Amino acid sequence: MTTYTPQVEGTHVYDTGMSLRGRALNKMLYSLRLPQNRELFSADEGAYCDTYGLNEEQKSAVLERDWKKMTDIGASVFYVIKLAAIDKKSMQYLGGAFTGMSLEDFTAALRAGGRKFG
Amino acid sequence: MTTYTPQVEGTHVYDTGMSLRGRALNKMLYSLRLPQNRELFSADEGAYCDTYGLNEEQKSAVLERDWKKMTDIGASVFYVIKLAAIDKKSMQYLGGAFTGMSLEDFTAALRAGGRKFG
Amino acid sequence: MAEIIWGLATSHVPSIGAAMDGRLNEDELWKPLFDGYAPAREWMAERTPDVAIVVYNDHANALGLEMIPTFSIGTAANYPIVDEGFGPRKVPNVVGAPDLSEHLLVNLVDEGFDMTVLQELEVDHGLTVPLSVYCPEPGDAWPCTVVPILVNVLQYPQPTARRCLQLGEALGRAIRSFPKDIKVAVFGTGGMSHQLSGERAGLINEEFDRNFLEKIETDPQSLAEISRADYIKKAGSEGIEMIMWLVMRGALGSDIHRIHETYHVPASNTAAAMALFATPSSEGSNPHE
Amino acid sequence: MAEIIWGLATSHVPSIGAAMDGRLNEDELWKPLFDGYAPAREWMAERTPDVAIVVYNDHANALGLEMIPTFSIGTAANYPIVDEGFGPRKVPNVVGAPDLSEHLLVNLVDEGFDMTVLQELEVDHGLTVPLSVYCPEPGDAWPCTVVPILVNVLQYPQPTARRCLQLGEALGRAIRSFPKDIKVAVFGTGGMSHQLSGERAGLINEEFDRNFLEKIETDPQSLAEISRADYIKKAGSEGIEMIMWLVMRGALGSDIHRIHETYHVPASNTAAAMALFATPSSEGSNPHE
Ligand SMILES: [Fe+3]
Ligand SMILES: [Fe+3]
Repeated sequence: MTTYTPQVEGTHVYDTGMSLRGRALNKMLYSLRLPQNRELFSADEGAYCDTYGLNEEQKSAVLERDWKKMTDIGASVFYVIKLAAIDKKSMQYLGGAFTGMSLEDFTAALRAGGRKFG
Repeated sequence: MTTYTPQVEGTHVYDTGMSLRGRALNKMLYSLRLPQNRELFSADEGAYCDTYGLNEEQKSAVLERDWKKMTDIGASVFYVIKLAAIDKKSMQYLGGAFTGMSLEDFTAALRAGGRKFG
Repeated sequence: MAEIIWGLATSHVPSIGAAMDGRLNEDELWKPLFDGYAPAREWMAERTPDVAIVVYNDHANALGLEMIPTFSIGTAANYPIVDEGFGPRKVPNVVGAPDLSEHLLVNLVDEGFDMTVLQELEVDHGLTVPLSVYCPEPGDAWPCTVVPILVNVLQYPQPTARRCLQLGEALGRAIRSFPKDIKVAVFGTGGMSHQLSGERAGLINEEFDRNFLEKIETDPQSLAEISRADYIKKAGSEGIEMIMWLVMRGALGSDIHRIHETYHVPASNTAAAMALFATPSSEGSNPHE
Repeated sequence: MAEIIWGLATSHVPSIGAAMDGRLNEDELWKPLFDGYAPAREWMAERTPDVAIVVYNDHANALGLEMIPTFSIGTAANYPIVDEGFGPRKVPNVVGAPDLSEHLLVNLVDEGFDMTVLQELEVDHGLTVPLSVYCPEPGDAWPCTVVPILVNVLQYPQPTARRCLQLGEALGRAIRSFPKDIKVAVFGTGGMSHQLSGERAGLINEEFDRNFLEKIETDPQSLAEISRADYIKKAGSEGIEMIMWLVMRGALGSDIHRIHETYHVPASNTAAAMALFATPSSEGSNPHE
């Protein structure tokens, strides 16, 4: 297989391959934009994941709120945000989770002008 | 308003204007591709139309099976076919209804090489 | 590198599928058409592709009218058969070729074609009838994987015929640059002249069709110059489907020759045709598999 | 004929919307950004468009990942505000301009842009935050109708930066050929540098942003030459959004000048900017309405 997707260290580049891999997970996360689904999810997270046919890896990433893992296995970050919203977690909190930094350190880095690379 | 859509005598050219006008009607007809919706529709056609917010003109065209009217007011012919399928009406039957010909005459015209224009 | 081993242009009228499914080969209405398919099927059966790229249009079955892409490409691993309103057609599910899809997608976007990516797609008669024209008895599985390429022909403005030919040319370049030794067939589907609704319903224009059938081989540029309005006027509001043949034609390149063709009226309310074209790579492909 | 009276480039970060909705103008974090908006807002308030063409991307809110169009255009009469996961943003619904949409659609398709037509669309922060940047207190209704033009920036391959500039050039021609005397503003939205996930999350590249901010006026061709991969590498996986500014820039034409700009770090996890450009038609438009 040829993939043209640029490999950039430390960066997820969401492409058709990621989309294929994360299909069930993304469908489940996308469903959380609807209030009635958010209720159903919160009532029984595991059963809700099963309805959407998540495999074990996807399901445990969701149940354990392994944010980094979700994005590594094909979840679109824009869908992950919908799950974080249910938990009332901010984008900065997610930034910390993705980078292994504390919320405070991550926020401080942004206020100091952002993180620099390359 | 400028519309670029070619006006061809005797022909519906489905465009964004027709789509806008036929929105509710088309949504209702599209729903009939699902077996459970076909059952709901058949159980109470009028109520089903109301669920989809059809206006009086749209609703009566459906209830009276005014096939020509449906296509005149913005229904896509591909959706009208789904309603005809419920009634077990053929494409040739629809052709007759659209042209004011009998099923037999319309079918005979096709077998004789089709209808000629211009 | 990948090779294009043939191109098939064919109508995709649902009733052709229904007639095949009902084994109506000997029915007086269908016999002339199915007899016409026979020699082409024989030739194709000796030259089997790994992947079929099927250029077609959805008929408001899988895609709603809320969102209408001009050109789209499937990138899925599987394409289930859609229920068009009377239960899904009883043919095998269609297996995708995601690697080739991705390759084509990136190359087409790089050439400035603004493709819509369909990660999920249920396929209707527009795709499955042409597969049956190629392979009438697939058994449990189609003999090749499929990349669907969809064209908006339902809603004005359709892409111009010229743009379809250009898409085909870019598609041909993209196929030939795929770095695997696979054999590819390209299907252009739809047409010929027909109009389903309106007072002109039942329109057939054999003269227009015959010219199109000839020029699709010898002078596709002349067909690319025909305006959308003229396709609709002359071939009917649904006859404009035949612009999809130009995508196939563009992909095949300049050096082709016709193996077989057939033209028949009517298939349901439509004029139906099939034309099969060989490329320089046709004979290299497993002629005696 | 229609005239383009200004172009606005602006980030569309959701937290900017939340801060405006929460009236945080004086909050120390937001004050510098909102102070930066003030002179531009004053200038725009004296030159009110009839229609805003907003080039933006949906953030997997209204459109699923099953179907991703490269370029799409709304043709609806109304665009409701989408629920992004915590209830719809409390701003007025967006009223469309179907006549202008149809005009743009046909002209763009005729020029070979393979648009997807959205007859229904709920709009997310990508569209509503820029409207609020223009008009912070809309009351019950936005002061103009809207034509949304959407660009795929979420899934590789995005359109090239060059293709975005070309779309803008064609869009400009299409707007100016609309046969009604209306005033049009064009919004290019998204950016600047940011990356939401991965180990590089929190990336800001002020040098890249500053160059982009300058060249968007003076040398858009140089920005059109930057590859997708370089946008992602240098501006972050979501920073590639700024290719949408090039659509706006292409529409404005060559004879523009900058009225105002502001650059601020951070807005949420993003570098945020705004740049406002006048055209030769700016001064003809109701300066003292
Ligand atoms: Fe068709
Ligand atoms: Fe954005």
